[in-house]
Amino acid sequence: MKNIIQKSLQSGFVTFLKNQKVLAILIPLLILVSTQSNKFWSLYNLQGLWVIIAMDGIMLVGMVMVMLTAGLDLSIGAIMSLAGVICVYLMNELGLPMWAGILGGILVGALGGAMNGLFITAFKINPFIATLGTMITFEGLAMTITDGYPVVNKVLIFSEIGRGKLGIIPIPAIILAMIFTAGVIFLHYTETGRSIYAIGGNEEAAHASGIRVKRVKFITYTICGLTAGISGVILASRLSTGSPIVGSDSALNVITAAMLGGISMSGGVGTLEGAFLGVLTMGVLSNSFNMMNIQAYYQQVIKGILLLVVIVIDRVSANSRKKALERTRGKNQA
Amino acid sequence: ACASASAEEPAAAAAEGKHLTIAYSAPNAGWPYIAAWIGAFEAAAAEDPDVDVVVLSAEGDVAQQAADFDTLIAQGVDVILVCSLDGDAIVPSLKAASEAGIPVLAVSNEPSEDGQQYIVGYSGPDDYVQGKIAADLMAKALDNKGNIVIIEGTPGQSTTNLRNQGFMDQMEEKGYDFTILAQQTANWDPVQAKAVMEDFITAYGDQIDGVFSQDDNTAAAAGEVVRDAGLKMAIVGTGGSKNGTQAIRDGLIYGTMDQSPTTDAEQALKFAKMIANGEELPERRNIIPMPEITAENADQFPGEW
Amino acid sequence: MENNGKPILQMENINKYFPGVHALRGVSFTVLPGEVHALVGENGAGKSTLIKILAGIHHPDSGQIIWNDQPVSFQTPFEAWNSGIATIHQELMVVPQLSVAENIFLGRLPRTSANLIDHKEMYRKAQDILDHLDINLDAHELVGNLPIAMQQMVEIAKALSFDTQLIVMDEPTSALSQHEIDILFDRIKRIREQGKSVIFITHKLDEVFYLADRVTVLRDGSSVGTQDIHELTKDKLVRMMVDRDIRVGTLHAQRKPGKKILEVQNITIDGLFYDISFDLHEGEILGLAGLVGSGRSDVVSALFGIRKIEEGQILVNGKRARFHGPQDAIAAHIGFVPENRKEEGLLMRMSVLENLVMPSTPATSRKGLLNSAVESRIADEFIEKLSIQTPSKWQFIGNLSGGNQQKVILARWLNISPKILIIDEPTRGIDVGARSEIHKLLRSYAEDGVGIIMISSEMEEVLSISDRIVVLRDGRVAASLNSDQATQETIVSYALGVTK
Amino acid sequence: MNESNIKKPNAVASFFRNLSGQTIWMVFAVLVITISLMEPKFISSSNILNVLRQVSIVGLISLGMTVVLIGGNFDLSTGAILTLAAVVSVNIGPENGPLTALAIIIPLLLGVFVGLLNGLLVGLLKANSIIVTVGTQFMVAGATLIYTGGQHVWVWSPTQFYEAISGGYLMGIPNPIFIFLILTVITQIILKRTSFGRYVYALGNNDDASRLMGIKTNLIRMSTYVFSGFTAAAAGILLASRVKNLDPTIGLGYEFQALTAVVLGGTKTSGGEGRIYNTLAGVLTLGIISNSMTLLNISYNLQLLIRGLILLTAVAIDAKRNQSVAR
Ligand SMILES: Nc1ncnc2c1ncn2[C@@H]1O[C@H](COP(=O)(O)OP(=O)(O)OP(=O)(O)O)[C@@H](O)[C@H]1O
Ligand SMILES: Nc1ncnc2c1ncn2[C@@H]1O[C@H](COP(=O)(O)OP(=O)(O)OP(=O)(O)O)[C@@H](O)[C@H]1O
Ligand SMILES: [Mg+2]
Ligand SMILES: [Mg+2]
Repeated sequence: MKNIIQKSLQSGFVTFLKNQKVLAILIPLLILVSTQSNKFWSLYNLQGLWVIIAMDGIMLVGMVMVMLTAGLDLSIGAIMSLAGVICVYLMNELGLPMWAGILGGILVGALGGAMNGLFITAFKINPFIATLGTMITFEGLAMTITDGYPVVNKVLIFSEIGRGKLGIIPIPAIILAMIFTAGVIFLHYTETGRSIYAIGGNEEAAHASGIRVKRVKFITYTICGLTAGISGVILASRLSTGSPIVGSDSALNVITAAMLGGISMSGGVGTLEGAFLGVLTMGVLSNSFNMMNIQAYYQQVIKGILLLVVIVIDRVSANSRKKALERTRGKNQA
Repeated sequence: ACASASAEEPAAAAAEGKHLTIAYSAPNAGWPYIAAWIGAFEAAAAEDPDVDVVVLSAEGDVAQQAADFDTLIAQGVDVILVCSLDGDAIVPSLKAASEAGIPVLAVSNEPSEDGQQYIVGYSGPDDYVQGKIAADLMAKALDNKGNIVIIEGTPGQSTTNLRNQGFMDQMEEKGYDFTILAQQTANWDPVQAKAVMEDFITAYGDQIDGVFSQDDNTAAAAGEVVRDAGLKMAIVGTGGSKNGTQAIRDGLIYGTMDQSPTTDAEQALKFAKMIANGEELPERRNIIPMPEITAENADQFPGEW
Repeated sequence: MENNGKPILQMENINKYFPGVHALRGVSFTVLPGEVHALVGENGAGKSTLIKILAGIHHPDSGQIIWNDQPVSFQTPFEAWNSGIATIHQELMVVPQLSVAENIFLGRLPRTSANLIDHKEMYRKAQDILDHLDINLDAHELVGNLPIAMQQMVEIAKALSFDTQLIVMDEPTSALSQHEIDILFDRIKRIREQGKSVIFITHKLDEVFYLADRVTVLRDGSSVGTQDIHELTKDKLVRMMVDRDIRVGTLHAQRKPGKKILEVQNITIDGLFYDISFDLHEGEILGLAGLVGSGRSDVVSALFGIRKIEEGQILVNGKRARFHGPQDAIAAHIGFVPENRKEEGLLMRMSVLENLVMPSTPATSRKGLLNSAVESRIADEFIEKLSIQTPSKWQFIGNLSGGNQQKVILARWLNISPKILIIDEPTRGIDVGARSEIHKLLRSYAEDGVGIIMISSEMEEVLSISDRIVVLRDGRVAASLNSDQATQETIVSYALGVTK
Repeated sequence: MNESNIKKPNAVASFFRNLSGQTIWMVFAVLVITISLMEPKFISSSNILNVLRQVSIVGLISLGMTVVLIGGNFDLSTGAILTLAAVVSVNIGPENGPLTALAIIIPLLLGVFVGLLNGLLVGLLKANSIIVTVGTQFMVAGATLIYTGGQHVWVWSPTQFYEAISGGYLMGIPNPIFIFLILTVITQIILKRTSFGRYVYALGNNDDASRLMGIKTNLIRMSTYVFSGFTAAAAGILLASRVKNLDPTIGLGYEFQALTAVVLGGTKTSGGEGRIYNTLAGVLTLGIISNSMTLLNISYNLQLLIRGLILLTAVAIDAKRNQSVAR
């Protein structure tokens, strides 16, 4: 297994890096922040940074799958808070053991995702509007369960998931590494994974080729909910609280990061590895802004400009690539 | 190793009475009170050449505030002032700071009980008390009894929850004879507040005697709706903002209570320096004065934000 | 043909309704083992619908399918493939973002023992299949980077790679050039020898007579009958299909071509084509012949202002034309029917009317306001004139058959009163009836003075209606022939560059 | 249902038949009847006017959003544009005639300018519109905060005219309703009766084909964004006039409300399809949901649940009804 990953990483690694336009932001940014702040590379900061990246990164795995089918999931933020609330609720209000709470939270996430999948496949509702609807519903559920008040966790050890470390590596980052690896293998090396690309590339063709489109889509939404559930549990552990109002920006953040990393909204294009660079960049971006003490208002403007810069770079290089591809005729004679 | 190194630094710095770095973790720099607070804080700090300030805004995101804390701990600042988005969710961050040896002073918004052990103390207004003051104002205006509607802030936020609780508790303690007809959210948005007030009037008409709107802007907005409907109600806001005090002078609302970001920020900065220099705070909870404002004294309160 | 009498497939009394259309009216037909069964009929006759039902894409409203003596009802294409029916659909069904190999093995990728996909094995096997079929392609290539013809070959490779008893092909040759068609036919014959069956849909009657053992004719959603190929002649078959006489033959100019309206002088776009020159006269039909990929489409795209020429010049009516985009070409009364109907021609979710009047909107509207009365009249007129079959002019064009869609697109340009009409593959996927109508139409517009440039990959079509023929090879003009000099052999030899 | 959305000639008679074919209007009607039975005050004329006035701000954004969506793009920057326009309008201080004029014209110009920027970036770069407009959203929202220093802006004594924009009446009907409905009709005319509108649909259907028919696709796309920027700015002015005292983040998130209304009205996020009157129904449906919940004093938690379920039900019905139509 390790072998496979290593080889695939090696073989395509250079081309992979060449294709990542977001590096045009990430690398200068890293250089800049290194010169401006001596604390950026401190272990403590990196640990904190990776925890933040982990929570978006875990959800990214699910979101990328959904986006590759030309779908979208706006409800992950709501699923996060619902999962966190349920997880803490099970442990503290019902006094269930920790594993039950964690499992409960994650299951709720998967269930929420499955509900999205159901609406989108069985009722053929546009993913955008379906997940908007479930988003509101899940928020309402979380609020109803908690009556608007955060549920506080009393189980001390539970906090270790979000705040603990294995050696110097934060546990959320380890969870991320596992889920990310599983995601990469799933997308590259399983029939369902490849079907996800096929569906996003040409749904009609995928269907006509005997791919069970609905089933695959259902699976992707369920996975997406599952990853949001995991992130929700980690956040709850990190905050030691199940709050019904967290995650409102998560969906847009994760989607933006995925797109920065080369995932196309129209499906079929991009890789999880690339998308991960997107999340990495977003995380480094706000962290280094903070390290450099840039005022919040200006942060927003700079973020906006940088987003547009990536788009410009991406388009310019895509255009020249297309031209190069097109103009092959006559070259061998000339 | 790194963490402990940065933890030792501030102590050394404080001992030599040298440069101080005081950090403020804001819930959202886009909120006017917080923006005014930051302005006052930076202005006050600018007068002291020995103080540097770092301000981080969580943009309304709980997870971001936790991340901001990590950043501040990594930077090894001397003191952290925190206005938490969520009094419960902030606790682990407080714990982390305290473990890193960085003293934290909660400002403007208090952490929950579990968090108390990790902070040096609290400085600022008190949402719960504001709820109580609002109930008192309402009682004054309505002669202790009447039908009331409540326009809440964003549901789930501790400010909303505390102001609600304070109001209800005071009602009970003082035995005010209020009937709560309805309670709806306006998410701190005056546009939504207007819509909610219009709908309240449709539903209850002149049965309504009083409106508790949980901030001044929504209170003023509700006041305009009531005026335009040709009705008369006692409207109580919260915050003492420019808009609120003006609305009192214009007769749109009955009263509010002052919450001065300048007083708040200056007191916070003063305490922060004291903490850095190892001095004791006067109290554990240092609530800034929150005088009631009504038509009688509105002229003395121009409002700051 | 050994006919052991026992059919492997029976479709009985199939009925299918679409909104406003009774697409199949009790169609029955059978396929015997080891036969090539041609399915023919005019555009909209219901051929594709019938095989989509067989492939599990559509579900019949009534009727029965018996496959290998078992009644079946395929709910999804997955079930159909699994039961041993491989289908190549009329529309390209490839995933552009995936590699050739992945497209070939879509839905049944080779696995390792750990049940993970074995990429190495997949590419090896795919390359084998391609090489075996004489298709010069790298299995790693992304399908989206291939020309249409190659994409179609990928689909064919995919269907052939299945070990199935029945392969269904819906107009597989419409995007292929002769070389690839030869490969395909050779394969089909071998499949037949192995005792497997093929259902073959085409509008090219030569192919029917070359390949088929039996022919079933559909007309207006009903089956007209099934006949042994030996009992049929071309005329008889055509009459079965259209129930009226159709003159298939050459249509050359009645009048002398008028003045030059278009002069193309040494135009070049590096990498696409070089030093192309030719003239077009009023009332003339100029055929552009060549192999697939010889650059014909690129040349006309430059004439229409889609691409900017790098060298040389284009004169319209003796004046140098500088087109910055199609709008300038249209303003110069040039019309353009693109080769990929779906991608470049159709506004799928808009009505027949809107699709028809779109480019003439600036002319019919006043101060930006639409003139619906005039537009209605135009739409009615062209629906009538080109006998476009549609329930109403408000129907989504996406619901029309391919031939009727093509007629709407043609009408779109006829309505701007073109002086020059450029048509890339005018009758791709269009039935004999409609094809001869379109040919007649082109000729009659030429008689009215319109200059027409027509690209076609079908020699017969080029020869039968062109007045002059320019042959391209590898982006350069290989020959310019008058129609009386041109024969199939001369064109092919110029196109291939074989000197005689 | 499978006919194109062009308006047929002689429309008055078929107008209502047409409406009954639109799921969202049916959902709307069912909701109206149900709510009226539960709370008779709901159908009082004053409440109806209230609802209309309350939806007019989101409604205005929805108009532009519909046009952009039909053209095959998204505009997520409208909330930020609205905020900028509102803040600038109030900050100009419309306390006399000329200032009032400026307080209306400058915000509209700003909206148009941001729309132009969006259109340029999306069109020329052929970039995904979501990410582009999220980018401009960040920029505009950040710029608004910098401009105000994060502080409230207000105007104490605006001119009567400025107040009247949202506070006044015309023939007994509040002005915002007039503004919203008139712009709705104008948008409808633009979409259905002008060549520009037709090109917008064409663009959303098939960009390449449109270009090959001589349509200047970049120009059309840019115009849709300009229109959207304009309506968002108009909504901002309406909002500013309604509260006259705003914090600099007031309108962020309005774009999602508008988007919900538009998609609820059946406009396809993939472009090429949509009707302005259905957007109107979407806007009204969301409006009466929150209005009736307040009237019935249903708790916010439950409101969320109910709103989500109504939304899902409505689109599920719509999807089912559309299923017979070919893809
Ligand atoms: N999905 C659909 N929805 C509505 N009508 C359809 C649909 N598919 C096909 N039709 C109609 O059914 C009829 C049969 O179409 P079909 O595609 O089977 O014809 P065909 O014989 O394959 O024609 P062609 O030779 O042009 O491919 C036509 O009138 C067509 O308009
Ligand atoms: N041999 C080739 N090598 C590289 N690219 C090719 C080749 N053939 C075709 N292409 C690409 O495919 C496109 C199709 O070529 P073009 O349409 O100009 O040829 P054509 O003669 O019109 O063939 P067709 O009959 O497919 O339309 C070209 O734009 C070119 O980029
Ligand atoms: Mg067909
Ligand atoms: Mg071509």
